Amino acid sequence: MSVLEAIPAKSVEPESIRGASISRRIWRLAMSSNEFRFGLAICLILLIAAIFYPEWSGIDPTKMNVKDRLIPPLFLQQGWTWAHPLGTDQIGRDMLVRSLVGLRYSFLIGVSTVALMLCVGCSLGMIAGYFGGKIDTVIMRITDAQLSIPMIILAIAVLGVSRPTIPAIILVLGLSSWPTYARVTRSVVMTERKREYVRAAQVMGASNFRIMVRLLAPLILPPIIFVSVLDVARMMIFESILGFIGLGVQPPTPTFGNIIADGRKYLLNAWWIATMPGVFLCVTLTSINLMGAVLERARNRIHGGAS
Amino acid sequence: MTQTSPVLSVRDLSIDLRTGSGKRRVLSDISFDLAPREIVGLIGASGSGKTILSKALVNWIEPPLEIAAGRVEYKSNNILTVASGPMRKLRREIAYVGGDPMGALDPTLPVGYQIVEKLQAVAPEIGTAEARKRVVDLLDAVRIPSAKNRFHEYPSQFSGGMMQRALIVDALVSNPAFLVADNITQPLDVTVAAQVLRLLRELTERFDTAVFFVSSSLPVVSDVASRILVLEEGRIVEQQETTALVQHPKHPYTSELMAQIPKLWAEGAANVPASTGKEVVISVRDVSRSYSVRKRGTFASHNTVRAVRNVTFDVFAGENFGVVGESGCGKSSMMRLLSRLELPDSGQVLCNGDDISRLSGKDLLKFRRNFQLVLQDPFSSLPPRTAIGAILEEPLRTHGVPDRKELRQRALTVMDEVGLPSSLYEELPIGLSAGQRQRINVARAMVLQPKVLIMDETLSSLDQTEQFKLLKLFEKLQAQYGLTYVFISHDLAMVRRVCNRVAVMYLGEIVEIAHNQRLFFDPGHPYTRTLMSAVPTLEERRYHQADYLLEGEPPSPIDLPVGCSFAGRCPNVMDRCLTQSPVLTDRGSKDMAACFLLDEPINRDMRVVA
Amino acid sequence: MFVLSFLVRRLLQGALIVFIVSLLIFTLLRVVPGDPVRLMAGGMAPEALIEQIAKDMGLRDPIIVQFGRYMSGVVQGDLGQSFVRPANGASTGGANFNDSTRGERAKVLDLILETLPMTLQLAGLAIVIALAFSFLVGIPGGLAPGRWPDRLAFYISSIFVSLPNFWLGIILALLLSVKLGWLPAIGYQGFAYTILPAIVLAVELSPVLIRTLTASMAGIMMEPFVAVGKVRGLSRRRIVFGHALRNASVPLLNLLGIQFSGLLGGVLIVEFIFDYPGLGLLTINAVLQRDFPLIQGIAIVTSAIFVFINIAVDLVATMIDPRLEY
Amino acid sequence: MPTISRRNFLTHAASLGAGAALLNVNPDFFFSSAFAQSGKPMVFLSAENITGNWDPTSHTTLSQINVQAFVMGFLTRTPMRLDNPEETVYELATSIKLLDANTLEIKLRDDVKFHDGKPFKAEDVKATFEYGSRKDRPAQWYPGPTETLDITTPDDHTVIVNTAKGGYPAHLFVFLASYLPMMSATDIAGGPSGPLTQRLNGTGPFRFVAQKGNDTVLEANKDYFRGEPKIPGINFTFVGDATTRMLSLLNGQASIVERLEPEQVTTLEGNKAIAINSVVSVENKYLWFRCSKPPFNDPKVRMAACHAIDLAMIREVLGSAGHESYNYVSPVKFGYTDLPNYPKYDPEACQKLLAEAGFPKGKGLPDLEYITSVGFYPKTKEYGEVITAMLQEQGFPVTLTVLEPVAWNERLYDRPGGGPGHMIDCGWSTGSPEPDLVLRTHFHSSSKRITGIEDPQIDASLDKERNAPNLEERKKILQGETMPLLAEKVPALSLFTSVMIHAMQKDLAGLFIYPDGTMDASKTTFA
Repeated sequence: MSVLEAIPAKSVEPESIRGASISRRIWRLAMSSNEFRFGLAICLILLIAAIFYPEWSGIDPTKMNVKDRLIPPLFLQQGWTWAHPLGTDQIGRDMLVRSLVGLRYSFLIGVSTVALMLCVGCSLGMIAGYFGGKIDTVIMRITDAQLSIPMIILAIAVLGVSRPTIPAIILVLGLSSWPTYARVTRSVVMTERKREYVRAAQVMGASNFRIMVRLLAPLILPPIIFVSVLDVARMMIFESILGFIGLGVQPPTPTFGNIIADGRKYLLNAWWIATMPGVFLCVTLTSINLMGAVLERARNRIHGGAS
Repeated sequence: MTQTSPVLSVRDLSIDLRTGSGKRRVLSDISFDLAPREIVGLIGASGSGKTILSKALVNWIEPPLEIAAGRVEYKSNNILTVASGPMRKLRREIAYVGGDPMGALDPTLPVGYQIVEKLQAVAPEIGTAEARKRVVDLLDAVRIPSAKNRFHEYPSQFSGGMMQRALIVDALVSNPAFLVADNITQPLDVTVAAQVLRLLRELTERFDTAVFFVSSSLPVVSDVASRILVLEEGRIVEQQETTALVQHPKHPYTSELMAQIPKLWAEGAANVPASTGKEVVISVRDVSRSYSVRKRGTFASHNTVRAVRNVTFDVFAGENFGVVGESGCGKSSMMRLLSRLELPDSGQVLCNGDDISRLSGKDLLKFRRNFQLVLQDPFSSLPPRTAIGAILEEPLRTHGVPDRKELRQRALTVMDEVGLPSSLYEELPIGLSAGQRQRINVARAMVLQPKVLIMDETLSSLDQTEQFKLLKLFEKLQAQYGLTYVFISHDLAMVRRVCNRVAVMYLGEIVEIAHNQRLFFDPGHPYTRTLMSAVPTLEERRYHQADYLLEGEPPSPIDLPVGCSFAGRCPNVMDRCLTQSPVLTDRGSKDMAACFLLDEPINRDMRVVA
Repeated sequence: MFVLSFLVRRLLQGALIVFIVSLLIFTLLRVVPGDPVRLMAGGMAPEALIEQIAKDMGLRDPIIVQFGRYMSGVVQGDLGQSFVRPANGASTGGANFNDSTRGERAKVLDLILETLPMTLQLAGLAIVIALAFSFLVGIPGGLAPGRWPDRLAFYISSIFVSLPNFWLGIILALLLSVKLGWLPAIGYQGFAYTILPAIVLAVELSPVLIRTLTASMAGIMMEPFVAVGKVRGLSRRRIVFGHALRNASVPLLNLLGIQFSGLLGGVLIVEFIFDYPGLGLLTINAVLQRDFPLIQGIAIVTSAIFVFINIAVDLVATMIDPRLEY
Repeated sequence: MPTISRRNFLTHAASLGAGAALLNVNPDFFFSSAFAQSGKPMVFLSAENITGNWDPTSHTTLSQINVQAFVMGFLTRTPMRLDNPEETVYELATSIKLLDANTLEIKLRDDVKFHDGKPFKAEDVKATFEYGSRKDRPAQWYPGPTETLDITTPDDHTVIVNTAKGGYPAHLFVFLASYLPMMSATDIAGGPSGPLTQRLNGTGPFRFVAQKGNDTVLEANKDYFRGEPKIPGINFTFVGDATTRMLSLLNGQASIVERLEPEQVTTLEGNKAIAINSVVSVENKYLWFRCSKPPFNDPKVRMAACHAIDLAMIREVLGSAGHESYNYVSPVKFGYTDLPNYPKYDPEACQKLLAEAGFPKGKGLPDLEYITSVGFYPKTKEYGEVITAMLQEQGFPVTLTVLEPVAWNERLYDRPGGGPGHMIDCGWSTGSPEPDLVLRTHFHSSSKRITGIEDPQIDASLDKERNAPNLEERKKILQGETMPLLAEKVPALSLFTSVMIHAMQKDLAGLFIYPDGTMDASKTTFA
């Protein structure tokens, strides 16, 4: 029992942010943190750059200029030029544009994969945890089975059938990684399910589906989604592993994965090719993470307790 | 007062709570002494600062709380300023037991092991073997059965009462000079609480320990303490010897507190109109329900828990029907059967003549609308992250009210009815007190305008002041809407106050069912008398603990004994009780009890519908 | 008695899971286009020969018949033979023509048993390093939610998760092996060769561990028994290490069990980069060569290991926290 | 008759890439090896894995040929350098004479023993030739099947090869002599599942000890007829990753690594402990058209595609790893000449041809697939991307499929109805000056390995050059007729000649590397 519970907490939050709807209050509280603003700014800059810069600059990310290959980024080594702020790769493509276009594709892959994982994993986990019994046993055994099939085996099976296109890759990555979410969701739902407000909703006449979707989902998903940001990055990296064994996104489409995988060979004398996407990945991820962490903290503060 | 120098003296203690916008004083200028071997009680409503004061006495003030002024002197040291190292040594002499026995120990380690750990932490010179022996002895002394085996069991294997005993052992094992007992009987059943209190008195005498006893219930405190402090909003408004305080409270706040204590036998204790309705709303017919629990450590064998056994009763329109009993007696299962969260294994629950287990679709929804439930726990019964307005609108949405304006209007109306300010519409329940939360619960049930409300321990987590207010609310709502209430409770005093008729459950069976007056003045079952002997009260008891309160807790519903299920704890047990099981016997005017002590039943083989 | 019945129940379930996985993988690998026989026989082999080999190997029977045959072998500990590897274990490539002169093919089980201990050694060391590091970073983070150790843990896990393992592997090999000469890197000639790949794996593993540990530690420190423990006279160190850590280790253990299958993905790349002769290198070569019986065998063995590890994890978890029941 | 005449078939004086011939040890070193062994074995990291079958006639895998070169003996060796391409050194043979157009006489050394102790005799040569010519041997290097040969052994150290029955000239065996490993007659008698497949048995400076996983372990042959090698042995290890190989070299675990990327060369050049050896190889890399299915069954479309590709740009990508080649064989092979009609980068001609073929600006062409591998050749993927972009620029609807080597290999060869995709990337390397190992293998309708081409004109021309009575005549036909005809029909486009780049520890001395990547380590020491 925390001390605060013993006291009728009349105002935990500043008065100024009362009165508005809860989501707006969370947002406002988060916005008041410098960390959040910083993360948001970086994220917006990256987003805007990724959306507009490639077209605006007029540089084709697949256009090669063999003569200008392996130009280093600005100021870092001799031979840099303003024309290619982040240098060029092994066949003379502009790294900045490639990284930004790669960001688009990788982000697409990462986010859709995680979305797919969340959809499949959380719904199965919720059904298993909510109904329990035989349904639970069946779903969890499927989950265990899926969990124990290494991703790579699934990848060659599925990506072998179709050419490795982006949707196919999303499918493979998403389908091979949902069990973790199913497990987490199940365990949370199992504890939440026993709480009295679920019982109250049943007495109100709410159907099971309604309880799962309207009552439990909004409650358990935010922390899970917060954790899944790490997976967005992991999926981007996994995509590069697929590229590594020839099952990644086919050239010339740039993704972080295949830029890193191709640039690996040049790490010794053109380190920036393999490193730049990593830096972008790290910055993107950290900014999203930063926002996520602040939002989560704000959410917990508004909701007044640990999740 | 006492001539000996005090063990503990508190002088001008003030404590602040630091909030986002500044400081708020939560305790001001507290001064009192605690003499050796004295038991001092502290009483106050929730939010008065009781817990903060008791924590201050053991130097457990953490941010956002901070000491503003004053001293807590123990052996002429101000313990509030002792560094953490020496303080740990002092903890040998300063002990604390809280009101949350189940959370107080690490769930992953055996109870005995943890008590030994504590003993050795405060008294490193004691060897492990000796410490173990001491702990086992003490566990034995607090009447934990087969203490040696229990030593190796985990907190989750202990019941609440057992755990509280173990914690008392934990506190007393180092032979402390004084003990702070903060609300220790709060979560316990009356009989168990009474046992624990009896134990506490015995032990502190044996160990010469002074006790600072904190509770929100004056009857409980007066049962134990020789002197009582009354705390109101962070200030001690009165302190007197117990008997003097009970008879002549000086401060108006004390008088107010005493006025709110429900009476059992005194004049005006029951505040119920005679049951007038003749129309049966709910009819429970020979209902049984058992659960199958997998035996731990076995491959496929199961235990059957018989939670409800052949229960039969009727509830009439407009009446207040009570179901009382201790934890595990099956009243919660009964609630689930009544509200159709579960279906009975055998028997029927009829609502207006329809078997509710056959309902589906629209009929079921209609039944739900008329038949609402208010749950026990004000915290877990509300979805933690939904605004109050949305919580109240949700049942309406479920029942197909789509219009946003209408939703909002109805939510605000019902909020007004239960006494919630409309400014709370957009708020989360998190900052609210238990009383406010229960109002939301009531409002959520009322928003569908039901005919029957089942109150599952709705008031048990509230302090008396709040209980008092909510009961008023219930009366008002009943008058306004002609509601029928079913109160499921362990609190006899509350039942005495509001119910027309009461059923007493023990181990899944109804052992007695009677009108209010008959039950309290002429109970037909020894268990009913046991319950009454344990109720904390300021009145002269009709049934004394010495006669009726035996040690022990109800047997597990897994291995039901043959014969009368109460035989193990019955002061009047006879040979016959161990082999035969008594049935409900009519005692006239639809009152019945199941005991061989009663006269030979009139209709022995006929179960009578009450 | 409890342990015994637990094991019996879980092992039966585990056997079922391995069976399902086998069926899934078996079917999946047979719907992949690209004739395994052509891979086996080499591109230059004539069609008639390919049909002949396929028939001899029973690859033209219905899948269910093939599966039955395969499983009856598996039960007897026979995971079949590699398509392309000779008995001496060399990994092969090129346009090898399957004529009657082929050397004896390697047994899948032998190949796996040869490499598995190496990988277990690598994975074990990686887990030890990852745990040590996560404890070092995660516990202070969990004890001070919102303050700098927490942020440090947060940034470290953010950075670690964006490091691709093959990038990190090369950088570390360059730095620690080539430049500084502290550790050997490529191949395997002794335990020291395990350290560098294990570090890379540990870096991959630790972000999730750090995050889980920080969160569960912070959660446990909010539990009443922690606060009460102090009042009961327990020292902070005792509370943190004797109680909080013990409780926090349950989610961590579960996570480790789940992470195992993710670990295989990392092992694959890391072993390839460092030419470490373990199961990962075997797998990646099998995948690169489309050596289906070997892939299948590895998948079944790893899923079995996964199942066993999770049974062990659950058993340990129930021993730590008796409230858990599986 | 002269033995092998000094032919100056290479007038081309190409400039070599950076560091080339740094370690050009004169191959004439096979004498005197009185130095003591320096203690440690040489560790060679191979970019390609070996097959599971030790029978030398069972495969065409380069890495295994490299292993064989350490263990097996050859009748002759041809160092094949740009500056002296026709140089030939006798090894197991002491002389090779053309007695007439269809008869070849080979004299052998008499002091050579196999590693299993059997003395090397004429019977072994006869058995090797007859076995290797069998139709069912996958590595079809021999000019004709066994029935077309007549081999006699007048004494233990003389072999007479008569090709009269086959109708092709006997001089074809001259080039092959430097490429065919000599097997023991006893092993061959053991049949195709006998000892041949189990282990290597040769007359070379190193003997095969064991295969341990990816390591092939060789040890010095004490009885080597030119003296015991100075290093105690060789560890031949497959390491698939270029970066890993280089790291291994840098930290001193490897003695020598192969197939360096040009950028790695740049890095290593600055390193004092490492030496680089580049050698223009016998291998050309090609873009093969699937000539048996549309649209590339039309020579016009093929030619249009060739005109779309700027070879200079590709060499730019390759840097020091690629060498100019305007022919279908490497400049170090017999018959090479810069063909005047070799297709050049010419967008206008490309568009014209496309229009003539009925696909103006590429309109109407089906979606084309260009298959390449992530393979062990430097820059394969990169120049694949460049070629794709160049073809797309001219309107070819090409997509690039990058596959890992095995999947690529599975799709490589022609099959009934044409191989997968429309174009595929592949290199072809044979450690002999013999041009037919490329030309006949790929473009004659009896073989048509990858392209699937069946063209009577090309067949006739290939038969004609093969049947030329002597080498001078043959060269004339090759350069004047066959090769120009191929450049006109373009069943494939030869992109460049590979430059083999090896990097090794500087203290590793006395190693000779042949243009096909095989090595002679019999005089190697660690300085």
